[in-house]
Amino acid sequence: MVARITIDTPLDVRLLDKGLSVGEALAAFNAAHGEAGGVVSFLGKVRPDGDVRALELSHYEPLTLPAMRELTETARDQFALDGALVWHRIGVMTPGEAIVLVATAARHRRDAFAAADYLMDHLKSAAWLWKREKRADGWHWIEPRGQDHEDIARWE
Amino acid sequence: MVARITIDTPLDVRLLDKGLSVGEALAAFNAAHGEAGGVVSFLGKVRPDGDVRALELSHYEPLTLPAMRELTETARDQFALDGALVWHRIGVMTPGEAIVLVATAARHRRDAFAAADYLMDHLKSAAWLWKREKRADGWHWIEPRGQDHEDIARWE
Amino acid sequence: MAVTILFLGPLRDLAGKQALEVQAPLDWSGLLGAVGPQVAEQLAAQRVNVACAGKVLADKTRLNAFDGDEVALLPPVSGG
Amino acid sequence: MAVTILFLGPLRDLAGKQALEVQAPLDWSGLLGAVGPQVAEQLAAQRVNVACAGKVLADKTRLNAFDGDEVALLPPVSGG
Repeated sequence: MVARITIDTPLDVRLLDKGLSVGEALAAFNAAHGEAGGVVSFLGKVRPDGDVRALELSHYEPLTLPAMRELTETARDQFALDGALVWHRIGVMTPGEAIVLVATAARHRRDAFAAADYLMDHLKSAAWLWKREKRADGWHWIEPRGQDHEDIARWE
Repeated sequence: MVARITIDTPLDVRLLDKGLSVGEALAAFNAAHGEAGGVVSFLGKVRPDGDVRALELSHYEPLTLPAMRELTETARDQFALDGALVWHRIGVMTPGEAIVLVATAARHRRDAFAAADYLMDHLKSAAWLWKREKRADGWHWIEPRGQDHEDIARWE
Repeated sequence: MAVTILFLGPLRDLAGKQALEVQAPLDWSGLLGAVGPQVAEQLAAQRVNVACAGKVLADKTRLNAFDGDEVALLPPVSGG
Repeated sequence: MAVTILFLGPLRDLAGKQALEVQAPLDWSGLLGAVGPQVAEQLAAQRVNVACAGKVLADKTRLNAFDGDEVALLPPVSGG
């Protein structure tokens, strides 16, 4: 595979307004962390639920990226990571498209798993993202839900 | 990216005697499970530990693949997976090379994480694989260790 | 010069606009007066945060925005 | 015809060979006699499993291998 993506920083945090190539991103991440014993990734995609035709994520630039960076640094320190990749889509997406890609590289498998899980549990509240769905009758904002707070409470 | 790998079965279990292209495998897996909300992967690589120059995995053909298939079916049923990929290298590998690639696709994130974790914890004992390392003074067999039993005990 | 008030997420629909320019300086009561009654009601609720010049305020009622500052109204982020 | 005994993993080094052909039928005492004292000692230990014709035996002492069967001696798998 021709690597069109290069990762040259241990913590690679990005907000993307276009589609992301998951295979290439993970190939680049693996190449950047050749010495890590374990690499875990999570890919979240827009689910084709009911009559949802599109999903839009809006964010507040001055807060979103710094918060994602801070979260990723915390995860690195807490789980002794060699590196992490945290990429989040913004803008309008259709079902099947990637929303979020997280990857963690660590010496030991358990740390890589725990860090990816931790990042996903905290990302939604750290990232200041608002979501709305387009259905047959127009756009609808997605409300906050209790599950997110429970997800974070797992780590306290 | 040109997809040179196609995945056309929900449970894709393979033993590979050559290197595997992780990016392409995961791209193919994602493409095969477009409707899954979450995809988790784990990649295990040969760690450049001390003076380890190479690692050899030997197996017993009539048991290894059926056991891996059975484990993968159990994981699918237990975690309501849309699909799973379980690829294991055999033969001689050098540090940095992939040993194992596991991917799980599920409607919900938590299931995909739990299933990948479960597969990794059970794979070593299910797979009937023996490992030896080549160091400066020759080949050494790796002994079984207690951690594996603890890993499996987490799920009981 | 002015302070820019930004309406994020669903507050944008409620305000009927994305941004609003008001005279500096701007404090909490000035903000409540500027955004219209519907947004003011949401702002008074605890779950809406306020950021000023790129920082989320620990106590939004102590807002004190100067010339050129951006004041962002941040409703709770979406679940799912 | 014959029964093939396969030495897996570290047992291969201990046996000094990868495989051995013996006369069928083969039972547990026949196996212990055929593999040499060092491998026999390992076999007697609980952690070495025995597979016959592709199935791991629940009780290896009940081995009963016929013509053409493969008997695999399976030491504990490696950790790490």
